[in-house]
Amino acid sequence: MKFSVAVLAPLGAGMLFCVLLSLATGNGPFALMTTIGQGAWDGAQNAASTVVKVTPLLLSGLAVSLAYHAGLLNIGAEGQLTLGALAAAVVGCAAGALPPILLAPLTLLAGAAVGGLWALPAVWLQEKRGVHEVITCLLFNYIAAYLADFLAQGPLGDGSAMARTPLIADGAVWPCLARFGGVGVTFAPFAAVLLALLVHAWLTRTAWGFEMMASGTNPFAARAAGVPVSAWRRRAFAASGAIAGLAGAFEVVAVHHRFYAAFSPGYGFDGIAVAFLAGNAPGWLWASSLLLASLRSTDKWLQIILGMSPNAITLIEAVLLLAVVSRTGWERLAASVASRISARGGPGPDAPPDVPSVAEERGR
Amino acid sequence: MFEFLCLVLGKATPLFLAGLGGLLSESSGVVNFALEGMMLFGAFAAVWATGATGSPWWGLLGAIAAGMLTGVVHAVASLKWRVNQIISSICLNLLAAGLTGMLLNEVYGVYGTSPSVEHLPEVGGGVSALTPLAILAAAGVTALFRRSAWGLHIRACGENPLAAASAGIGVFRTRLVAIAVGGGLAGAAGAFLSIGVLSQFVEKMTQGRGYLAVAALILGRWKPSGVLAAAFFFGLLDALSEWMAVRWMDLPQQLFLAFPYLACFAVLAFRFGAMRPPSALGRVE
Amino acid sequence: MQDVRTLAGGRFSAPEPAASLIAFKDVSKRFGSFWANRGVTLDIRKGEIHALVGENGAGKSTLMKMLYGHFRPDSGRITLSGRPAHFRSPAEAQCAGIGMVHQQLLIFPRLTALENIIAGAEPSRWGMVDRKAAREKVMELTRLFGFDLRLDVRAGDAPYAHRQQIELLRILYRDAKILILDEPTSLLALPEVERFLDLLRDLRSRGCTMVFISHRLPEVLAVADRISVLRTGRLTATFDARDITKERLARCIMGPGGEGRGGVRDSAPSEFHAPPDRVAPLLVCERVCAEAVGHESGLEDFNLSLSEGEIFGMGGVVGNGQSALARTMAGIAPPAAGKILFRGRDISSTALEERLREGFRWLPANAQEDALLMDHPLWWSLLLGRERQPRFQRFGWLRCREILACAAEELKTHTVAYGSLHAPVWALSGGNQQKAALARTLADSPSLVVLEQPGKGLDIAAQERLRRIVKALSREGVAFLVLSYDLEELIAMCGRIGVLYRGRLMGVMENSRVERETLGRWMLGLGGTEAP
Amino acid sequence: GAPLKVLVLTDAAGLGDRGFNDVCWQGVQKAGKEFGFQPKFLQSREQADYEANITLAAQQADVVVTLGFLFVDALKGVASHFPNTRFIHIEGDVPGDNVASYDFKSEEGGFLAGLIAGLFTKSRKTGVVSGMDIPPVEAYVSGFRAGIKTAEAERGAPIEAIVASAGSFNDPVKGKSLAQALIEKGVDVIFRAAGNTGVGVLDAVKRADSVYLIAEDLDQDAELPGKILASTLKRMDVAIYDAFQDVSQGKFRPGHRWMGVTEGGVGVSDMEYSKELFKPADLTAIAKAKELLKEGKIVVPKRASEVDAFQAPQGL
Ligand SMILES: Nc1ncnc2c1ncn2[C@@H]1O[C@H](COP(=O)(O)OP(=O)(O)OP(=O)(O)O)[C@@H](O)[C@H]1O
Ligand SMILES: Nc1ncnc2c1ncn2[C@@H]1O[C@H](COP(=O)(O)OP(=O)(O)OP(=O)(O)O)[C@@H](O)[C@H]1O
Ligand SMILES: [Mg+2]
Ligand SMILES: [Mg+2]
Repeated sequence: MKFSVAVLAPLGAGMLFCVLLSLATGNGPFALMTTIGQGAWDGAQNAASTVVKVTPLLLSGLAVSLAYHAGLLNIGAEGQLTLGALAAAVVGCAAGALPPILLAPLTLLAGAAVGGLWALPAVWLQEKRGVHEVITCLLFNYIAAYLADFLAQGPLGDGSAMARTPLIADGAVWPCLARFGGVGVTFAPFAAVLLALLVHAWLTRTAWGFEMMASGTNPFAARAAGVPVSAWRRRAFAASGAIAGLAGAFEVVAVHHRFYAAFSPGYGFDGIAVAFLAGNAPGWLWASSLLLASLRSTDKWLQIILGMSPNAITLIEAVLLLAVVSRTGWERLAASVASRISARGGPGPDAPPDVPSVAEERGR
Repeated sequence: MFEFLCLVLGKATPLFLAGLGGLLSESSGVVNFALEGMMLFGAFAAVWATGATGSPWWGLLGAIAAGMLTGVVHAVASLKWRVNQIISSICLNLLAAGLTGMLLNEVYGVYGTSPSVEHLPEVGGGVSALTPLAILAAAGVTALFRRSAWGLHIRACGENPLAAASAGIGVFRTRLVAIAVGGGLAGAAGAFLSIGVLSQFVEKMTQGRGYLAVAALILGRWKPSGVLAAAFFFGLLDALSEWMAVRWMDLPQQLFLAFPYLACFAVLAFRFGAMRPPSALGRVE
Repeated sequence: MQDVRTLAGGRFSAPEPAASLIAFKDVSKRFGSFWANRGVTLDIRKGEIHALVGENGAGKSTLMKMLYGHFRPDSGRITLSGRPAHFRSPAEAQCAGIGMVHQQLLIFPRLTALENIIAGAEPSRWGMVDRKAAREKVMELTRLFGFDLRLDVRAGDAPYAHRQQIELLRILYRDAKILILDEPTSLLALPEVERFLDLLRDLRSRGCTMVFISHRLPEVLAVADRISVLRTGRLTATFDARDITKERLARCIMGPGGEGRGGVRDSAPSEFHAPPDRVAPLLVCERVCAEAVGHESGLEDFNLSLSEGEIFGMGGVVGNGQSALARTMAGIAPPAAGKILFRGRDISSTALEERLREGFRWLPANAQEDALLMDHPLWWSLLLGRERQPRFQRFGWLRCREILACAAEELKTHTVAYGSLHAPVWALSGGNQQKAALARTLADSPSLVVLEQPGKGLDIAAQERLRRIVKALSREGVAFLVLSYDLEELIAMCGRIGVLYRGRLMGVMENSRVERETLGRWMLGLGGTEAP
Repeated sequence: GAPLKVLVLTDAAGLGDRGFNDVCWQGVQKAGKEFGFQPKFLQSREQADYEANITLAAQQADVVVTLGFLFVDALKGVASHFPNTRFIHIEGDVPGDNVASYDFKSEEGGFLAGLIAGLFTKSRKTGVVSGMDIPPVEAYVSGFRAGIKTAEAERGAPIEAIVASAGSFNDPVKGKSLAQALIEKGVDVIFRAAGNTGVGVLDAVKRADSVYLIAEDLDQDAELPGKILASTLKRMDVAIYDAFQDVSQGKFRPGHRWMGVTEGGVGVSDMEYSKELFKPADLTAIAKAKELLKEGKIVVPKRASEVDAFQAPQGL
């Protein structure tokens, strides 16, 4: 009963909302739902464009959730991702003479390294000066955006008026596994999923992952038991930055083939939603990023077919997300409805409480 | 000098209004990243209510109401429905961006920019009448925390909700009201942008100021005076960067745009004490 | 006794029991498939002190939490003065005049002690807290009960034992007429316990009704009017306190088959391993100074020498430097001055990790927060800090089967009652949490173990078992430094006993020549000669 | 036959940008009314979508209009795969038999704005508030500087031109405070090239005495009569309308075209409300400059780096 409520209630609420919205916008009741489904998954081309979107969302989600397990909130993924992408583009272009077998990993490595480095000041300030990592990350997001803009326009630019770097060498470009219409699918999304699963296994199955999660949940107890807590925080944050940088690098080698200033519409921030949507379990990031990617890639269909404005689509996205994440809300609603119904049959004095109290679940 | 001070004051006002709003919420133990959305709703509601009634003061009230409503949604979602507080915030920010844009289309039939409305009066030196009110509000929040029973209840909920419940404090109600009032302050911050500085609404006009307010809140170590100081610090850096930008033209503009953040980082790296968030921040029960 | 009844019941020569105030009728509570309480029928009379005793995990706290509105019973009824009392929240219970001191203290760490006490019931005028009035009332209470509590200190910085006083004051401040006290004395030293019991009697004379949960039978017998025993969730018996002896009560708590398990002091002083004079000591502190922890004293010119296999007890009243000593020894905070020699090597400035490698272990006073991972599976807490050991991992990959087997083994040694190794720690009863923390601390043949308040919340059998385990380990050469506020616990466990006062070692005494009076005077800072 | 299916693609800025996208959309709508089709628009939310969205649009529509230089790379890749679809692209050169692309010489508009500002300013200090440093804005600013240089030559006195960037097209609050900083510095004519950020610039000008504004992209003189000296014009709407006219007459003309003052693609408003603020000599100079631009006698620098080399025309 519990499981079905958890899954069905948000789904039902989402559908109800979609029906209402379709009717409100003057379409048939199921127009919105079918369009969302079609836009994201109907036909190879749509499915491909959804899948391609998974990469940056999933990797930034992974970055956020990894840091989260060490007790840190990385809202600087956006900056790390931007600079990681820039670094990958620069290396992919400057080291173009290298054989592909060296060049391809080198570009990714450059992205990861720069992303990781960009994350370090936050955790350093946190340790040495007690500055909350969120502040430093926010500052560094802005600094990264302007720095990337400056570099891509000036010293590292391709000489055009646009803020972009030259194309990377062919050897650094990831080949398409298949092309569907205008969409080429590379190995990148699959690599991202693989990485997330690896991180999941590492976190839950290895001694190091255990130490990191322990440092995140109770730093004092972990330290007193001999876990090098501050080292783990540093490592986790650097790794988180590196993964965000990798997300940027993947976008360069697999999608854009060069760096454009402001190419990211906020993947780093979306990463927070992706991570928390999956309950910060890296093993489930594929699902949350797929959900977000579906909503994102269906947006063109909603605009063309239903004539919805991009703002309406943002609204739908927000409400659907809220519906999906308020699982407990639906469960409680269902439980209270159920108890109402059973109460009609005559309440016994020893009837179990309809809703578990707050303390009951936590039971301290 | 006086003018510069007024300028800084103007830049700091929305930050500390929203920051105080966030403080109310976070002191009660609920993470509030939704300040951006609350401000945006406030900015729109201010313009709409001003247009509908003809008086910017009604507009201000409208903004406060919109912010409070957003706060109520955040409280219910994160406390009753147990949505992660960060997720709930993100959803609200998305919601605000989408809904205000959509309302702009629906209500005014335009994209991007609303028609002009009456703006709040100025009290001299280019300072909006809302600024002294905001300072009053800050004093009010400080007094609230220091002296009032309700302030004590809020802090108790933020320190240990279970203990608060066991001490007979209605945790949900206290938090709900704190978040709603905080939302009202953030809404007023939005109104400051749309009918204080400007006299119309522009899509996404908050441009990350809500996040900066969160930063001011953290930098101010979750204390009213700290939030004020941090907001002034940000305002000062911002004003300074503009002052420099129109003087040293040969340097790249990005340097000036990044200057406030660089300078803030430099200051933090130089000296800063330990932070202390409310003990139960983010914990529902 | 007679006059108490007089006050409570208003009947002079009535042989029949006073009116029942709180009645539990057939109350059950289930967590998952586990019955924490099963068919408990109990009534608590107006104006009595009703003690609730039982082994760890017997369901005492759960029963009381149901009364206080934390949980709702799955079945059965609770009535208060004949009216149903199924409170939805503690707030409702408070309105009905009930107050509770929780076993796991519920404080607001960053509010001051005063604010902790008054929050939720503050005197206010126009919505503003009248701090002066509140302070006066609290001061009066502290004076009345002889608490030494600083009201302007943040509760999170206050010594752990003071937090218990804060909680107690919180309900006294509210003039609760029904007090539920869940192990309120677990961190009080003997003189404080005496005072506390007087306080309870005093409250009784003022018409309060109390439920008193404790594992210390002498104090239960000294103060209670009636005693109820819970075992595995069921109420087994209710006695009149006058009719029962300590031995019988202990037997009743442990149930059939528990007779041999002790409950009485069994350790003759001769059992203690005497420090061999010729062997070089394991650990030597030379003029060690340490900084204060929170609002407790630091250490000043502290000298101590500990040899292998020795159990050294350190007593003292709360706030006199025990935390600083424990932290300095464990390596959490390096000493501000002086030297610590381990096997002749200066380790004053070596890192915590290295000390742990040398076999140092530490059980913090507040084990729930400082040693356990409360929100995570039980096995996490047992593995913590040991995950790199070859038997628990291979090439970094955790060997889950070994880990779970070993955890189960250790929990069994310490007789921890738990549902599943995968259930979170907070689902354990308070005493079982303490046992779990002990299980990890004592594992892996350590060389030096610092135990802070090891007996906190343990039932008599568990305390006895702990003593036996500690002694067995000491025979294998493990040195112990036991810090406790409970002098009796120290005397039962330790070979030598010292007393800390304001960060100074007042003196050291052999267990065989223990003089309780002298120790007591040392605790108050009187007399004393610093022993080597 | 059946009405044309037309899809207009904008970048992430979308409609309501008070400039580029809005002007283009006006042109499309006008053409739609005239030639009987219902245009739809599709706003892309991220750069990664451009290629997919153009592909989809090309599959769905007969004519695809892409707005902005950000589409250039993507369109280059897609256009050749859809030989039967016509593409109209604004800003940037996209080769192909089915692509008509237009580039506007913003710098010429900027030049006129600079000249007007330079001739008008009393304090001999002028300012520009720009949104982001994207190519059309860079062209505007470079042109403005060239115009100022010309005015300097005309007046025989140095004139300052201070450029401040808001770093965003959607931050009117920042736009206002930048404008105020400029006013504080003594600037009395401000040229803006800032989209919605410009809303704040207008507000600052409105609330300040004897400070004037030059607006961008479309004729906005009537918004604050007398305080807006002039608006530069970029007739993307005309270009798009013309292109649709070609399509509807069955003679689509692919290829890349530069639209400047000569072609009637760029210009400046009639200064209806501000004429009387100028000396007659200045007005003639402005008219002369337009003439010279039309005849191609003045080549205005497009990039910032070329401004220094610009030689001001003599004797306007
Ligand atoms: N958010 C708050 N608003 C108002 N008063 C507060 C707040 N938080 C704490 N207080 C009270 O104010 C007093 C001082 O606060 P606090 O101890 O945090 O300051 P501090 O010790 O000077 O700061 P720090 O140690 O961070 O430098 C405390 O007694 C505390 O109860
Ligand atoms: N919230 C909960 N969820 C699951 N099991 C629980 C919960 N709370 C208590 N239990 C289980 O119920 C049993 C009784 O716990 P309780 O805390 O009442 O014991 P207790 O008698 O107070 O023991 P102690 O003397 O150790 O404090 C324990 O076995 C415990 O594991
Ligand atoms: Mg302090
Ligand atoms: Mg208990």
